[in-house]
Amino acid sequence: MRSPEVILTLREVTRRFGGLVAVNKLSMDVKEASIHGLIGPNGAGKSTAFDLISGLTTVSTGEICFRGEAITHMAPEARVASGVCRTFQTPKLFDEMTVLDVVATGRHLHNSVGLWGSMFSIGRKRREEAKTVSAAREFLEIVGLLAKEDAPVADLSYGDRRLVEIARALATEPSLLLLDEVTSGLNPVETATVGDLLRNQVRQGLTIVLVEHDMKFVMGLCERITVMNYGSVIADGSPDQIATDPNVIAAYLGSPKDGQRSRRALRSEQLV
Amino acid sequence: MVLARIGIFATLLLSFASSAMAKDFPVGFFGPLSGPAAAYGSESLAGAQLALEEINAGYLGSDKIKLIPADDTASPGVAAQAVQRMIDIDDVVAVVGGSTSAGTAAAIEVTKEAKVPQLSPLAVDSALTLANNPWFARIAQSSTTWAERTAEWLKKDKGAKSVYLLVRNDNFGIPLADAFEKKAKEIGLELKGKIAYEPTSREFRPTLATVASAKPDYIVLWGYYTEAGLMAKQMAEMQIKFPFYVGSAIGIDQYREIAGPSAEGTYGLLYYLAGSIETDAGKKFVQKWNERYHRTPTQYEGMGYDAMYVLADAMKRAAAKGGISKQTIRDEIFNTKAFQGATGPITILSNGDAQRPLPMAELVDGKVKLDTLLK
Amino acid sequence: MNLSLQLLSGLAVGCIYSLVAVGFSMVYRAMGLVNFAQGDLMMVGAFVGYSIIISAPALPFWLVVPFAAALTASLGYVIAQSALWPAIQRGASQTYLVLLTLGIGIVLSNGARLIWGANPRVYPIPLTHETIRVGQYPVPAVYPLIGLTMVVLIVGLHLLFTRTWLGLALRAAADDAQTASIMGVNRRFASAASFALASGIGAAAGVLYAPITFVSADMGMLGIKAFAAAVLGSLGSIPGSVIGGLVIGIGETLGGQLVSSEYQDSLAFLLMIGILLVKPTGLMGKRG
Amino acid sequence: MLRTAKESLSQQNDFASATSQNRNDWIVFAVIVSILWSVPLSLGGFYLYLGLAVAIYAISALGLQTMVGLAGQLSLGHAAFMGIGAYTSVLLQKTLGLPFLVTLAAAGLTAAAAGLLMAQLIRLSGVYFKIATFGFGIVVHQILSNWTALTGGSAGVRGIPVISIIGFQVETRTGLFVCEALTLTLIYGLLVRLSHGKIGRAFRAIGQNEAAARSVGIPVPRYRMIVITLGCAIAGIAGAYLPHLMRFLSPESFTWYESLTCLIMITVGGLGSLPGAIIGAAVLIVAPEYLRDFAQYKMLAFGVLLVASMILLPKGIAGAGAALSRRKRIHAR
Repeated sequence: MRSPEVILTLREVTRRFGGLVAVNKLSMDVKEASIHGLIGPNGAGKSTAFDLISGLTTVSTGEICFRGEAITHMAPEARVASGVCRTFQTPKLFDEMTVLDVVATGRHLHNSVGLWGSMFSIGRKRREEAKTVSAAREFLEIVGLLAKEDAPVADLSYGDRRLVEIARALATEPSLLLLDEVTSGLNPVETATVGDLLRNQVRQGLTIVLVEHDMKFVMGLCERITVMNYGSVIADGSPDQIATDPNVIAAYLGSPKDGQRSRRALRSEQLV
Repeated sequence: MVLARIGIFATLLLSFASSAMAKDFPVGFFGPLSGPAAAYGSESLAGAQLALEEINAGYLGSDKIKLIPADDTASPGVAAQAVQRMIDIDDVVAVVGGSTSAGTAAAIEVTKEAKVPQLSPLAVDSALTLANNPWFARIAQSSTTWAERTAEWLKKDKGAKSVYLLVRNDNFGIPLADAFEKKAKEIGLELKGKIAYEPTSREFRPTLATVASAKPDYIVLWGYYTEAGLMAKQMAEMQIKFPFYVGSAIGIDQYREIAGPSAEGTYGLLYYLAGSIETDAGKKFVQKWNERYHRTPTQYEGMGYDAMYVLADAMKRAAAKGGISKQTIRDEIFNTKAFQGATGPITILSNGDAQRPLPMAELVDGKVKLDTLLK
Repeated sequence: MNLSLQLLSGLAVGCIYSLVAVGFSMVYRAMGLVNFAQGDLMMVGAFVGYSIIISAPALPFWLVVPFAAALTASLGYVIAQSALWPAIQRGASQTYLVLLTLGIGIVLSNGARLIWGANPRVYPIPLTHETIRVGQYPVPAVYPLIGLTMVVLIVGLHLLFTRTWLGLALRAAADDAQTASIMGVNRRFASAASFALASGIGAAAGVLYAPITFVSADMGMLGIKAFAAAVLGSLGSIPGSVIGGLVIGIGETLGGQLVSSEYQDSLAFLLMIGILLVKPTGLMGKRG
Repeated sequence: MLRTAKESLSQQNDFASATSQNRNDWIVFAVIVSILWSVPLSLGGFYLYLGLAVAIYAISALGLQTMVGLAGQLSLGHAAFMGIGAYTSVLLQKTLGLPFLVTLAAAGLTAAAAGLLMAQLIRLSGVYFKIATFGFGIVVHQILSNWTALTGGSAGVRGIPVISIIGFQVETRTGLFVCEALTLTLIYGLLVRLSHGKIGRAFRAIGQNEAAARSVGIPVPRYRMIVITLGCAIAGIAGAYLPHLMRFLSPESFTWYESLTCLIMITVGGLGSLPGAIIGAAVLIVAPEYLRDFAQYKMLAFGVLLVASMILLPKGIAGAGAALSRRKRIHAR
């Protein structure tokens, strides 16, 4: 039985590319207003899992439920409308826009002007546009980039690009946010800022799934963690359970015999 | 003495007056000078320029013609714009030009609107003169004439009973083929079949195989020289042998190069064949061209030369009758009767079409040899 | 007329399409761009071959092919280094790259028209008009040479890509930029080398095609059909390009009789679009 | 969220600066439109004729710019849609005697329908779609040349009817120019409006990164279809004027080379810039008139211009102008 506060459920979701099984019978439950980690070595299938949940790739078999409704075959834009939004492993922005414009694209579904309105309406278009811009500013303020709103995104540092992407995702007002390696390329200060930002958002009711390599970040932030290797789930549990799971340690650091040393390594990584 | 003085003075005055009245008449020339069809435009321009040198050396008395050439790249839009510019900015009194059918068709609408006479050296599309456009004439025969003369010649001179038609699918090939088909039916020349091919085609083996299986007496092509060359070449490679009629392609060097030895024995109808015109004007032109360029003139060079002269002749008559204007030039162009041109005597008919001899030729020993001069 | 003869000429033209299509595919894999100038490079190669024949009439024809290919490859190398690489490095969009190669194509074809003239050129060698007998059929003497060159080039490319360091490096640079940089391969060099190689192959195709027809500045339009061949067989796959080229070559020759010749060009593209709608990655394409 | 008064004040200023780009677009619009209206009409004669040609191709280039420059949907068969518009309009005028305003709308609608048909091919992935648009152009040209019963085939259509608008006969060049310039102004203005705000942002997002555009909820396939249809409809409207300029209509005005010319126009003018499309059309039509003695180098020059502008000025003439004015502004500060 699904507990009432579960917002996202994956049931034996599988994705094959030709002969290769990128995601194999992935099942997981994500609780509302929590941070859920999805970790695993390179090539484990985490980003593919994100593509499946966000709809950029089609599911071969299995089912994805969001708020109790199957979204398995829904178009990606429809999933955004129902409250699922994602970021990418390397930030995908719109390189010829300004920071404000990029975040404003996140308000697309919240602006009621259509093709004709965009050409022929005067007052409504202006009002809607003003709403879009002021909302975009609010989200820029949340990530602390309001001062750079007029800068072309092409001129931003890597860390700022990440933040703009997060602001753009938040601007869609999702109830589930999928963050793909949100800390890679960030310095420790920026990482800490992002951590605080996410905690703050969760406190306001947002659910987050994190694909992450920074163990310290994951262990410190997540309530629950799912570990994948070669497309399959090898462990699922609280950060403490994961840190001591022999399968996880083996997956990260080779054979199970080296368990003791690996565990220490995992712990020490936490301490870095 | 006094009288003599007055006489001298009067002569001086007159010559001064006439030189003051001598005018440069701007005349436009357009045709494809670049692109794949450049040969038509640039060769007829070269012919026109030689004629112009002679004309400006006193043919119009002290008057001169100033030629304004433009490139139409064989595109209708560019042709219309180029001609419009000649009329609006250069204020031309006449336009010589139109080498490709599409370019000419667009240009005649411009000259008609502006009431400027246009004389085309090469355009053959019969639709051009069917529109009853009083401002357009040409010295080339219409496609109907080309096709009908060919059909008659095949039937009467060559005793052909059946033909197979190959047609370039554009407004050069289609009107020729249609007129040919009609005439063939009329005179009882059997049409074994007709295949229209795309202008971009280079592989004709399947088509030729179909043609060969129909066993016609003659294969008649209405297309460009490149296709004619490839067809002759591919027929030879397939070891198919039928008498092959290639139209004006026969007079083009590149046709013979592409076809190679297989060009031998093909027939064609030319605009003009150097040496086929036995009149003084015909001989003088070939001789002059030889002196200047050390070769015989091509058919397009001959046509360009004559177009310029027909225009100059009309201007000369207009001047004699009281003045050169667009209207009088037009009238006199349409009054052209048996003008002794380098390409033969030329008469302009009331619809703007021309009457002129057409040389039917055969390739013998790599040389274009006159078969008959069709009057 | 008999079928086998038609099949032979379809095969010969198909080989030409294949070679140009292989060039398309190599460039697409190495640089991720659709090179609309590929057909024009073939045309330049054919003209270069013409100039070689004119200036060195004693040179045997089979030697003209590598010389013309080498010269055109150098031109391709310069184009890739000077015009294409800066755009690729900047991460320019596909649209931009297509427009860039279109522009290069215009420059090449109109430049060639100014250099070699607007009239078509015919190779002044006996081979142009010679035929030989294959069994009982007369075929142009250049056909065996086309087949041979095709086999040599494809085997050569296979060996290059599987046996030599350069080939492995080029493949690595195309497939996995990280591995390539570990191997010490300069991506810029690898891209330019692939482009040059593709230009050279295109030039060889042009020189071999010339005796069948003639050389003219608008010959590059043939490249568009070769592109359809590459797409048909799956863009980026060399065996796919070869098969696509042969399919289009034979299909055109045999299909010419079956379908209306007025719509020949349309049919080639409708066929391509149809196949793509059924199988979006081409005949040899893998899923996903 | 709490905001101090000072913050909200600065926000208002920021709002002004964010809309300043929009204001600049309208200033450029005003400048371009006033040049467009004043120069050909005051010079008259052949310049008016050039103005007619520029206006037609500027309209067409605006359509292409919206598709290619703004939304990144490359079309290699744009001239075909001008052809569809031209033939639709003229044939309806000639055979049914419909008034020009009706046939103009019909031209836009038919071209839009054909564009929508082509847009179905967006199922094909990026590169394949591009070559399919090329194929589409070839197919349309062949239909125009071969469907003799309807289009008159390669011989073309003669006797183009005079434009008549609610009883007024547009017989003079000036009259035709006023019609064209009105159409151009209207379309340019609507496209500037479209490019501002939500829809324009969505188009640009799709053009710059499709996956990211989907990730924020922009319905990418639908928007791609919309922009392709829109661009083609505009080409159809431009095409409807062409026969009235040339007084003759032939399939040869809608070949691959014409499509290529349209692409060169928007690239030289600046990919993605609406004024750039108009500037590009003007440059490509007017410049050859001043270089008539070098006619044989024309296409070579266009090719060189295309490559050079892509390498040296990736944002075209309009982009260079904008960059220059930005630099000036910065210096002024």
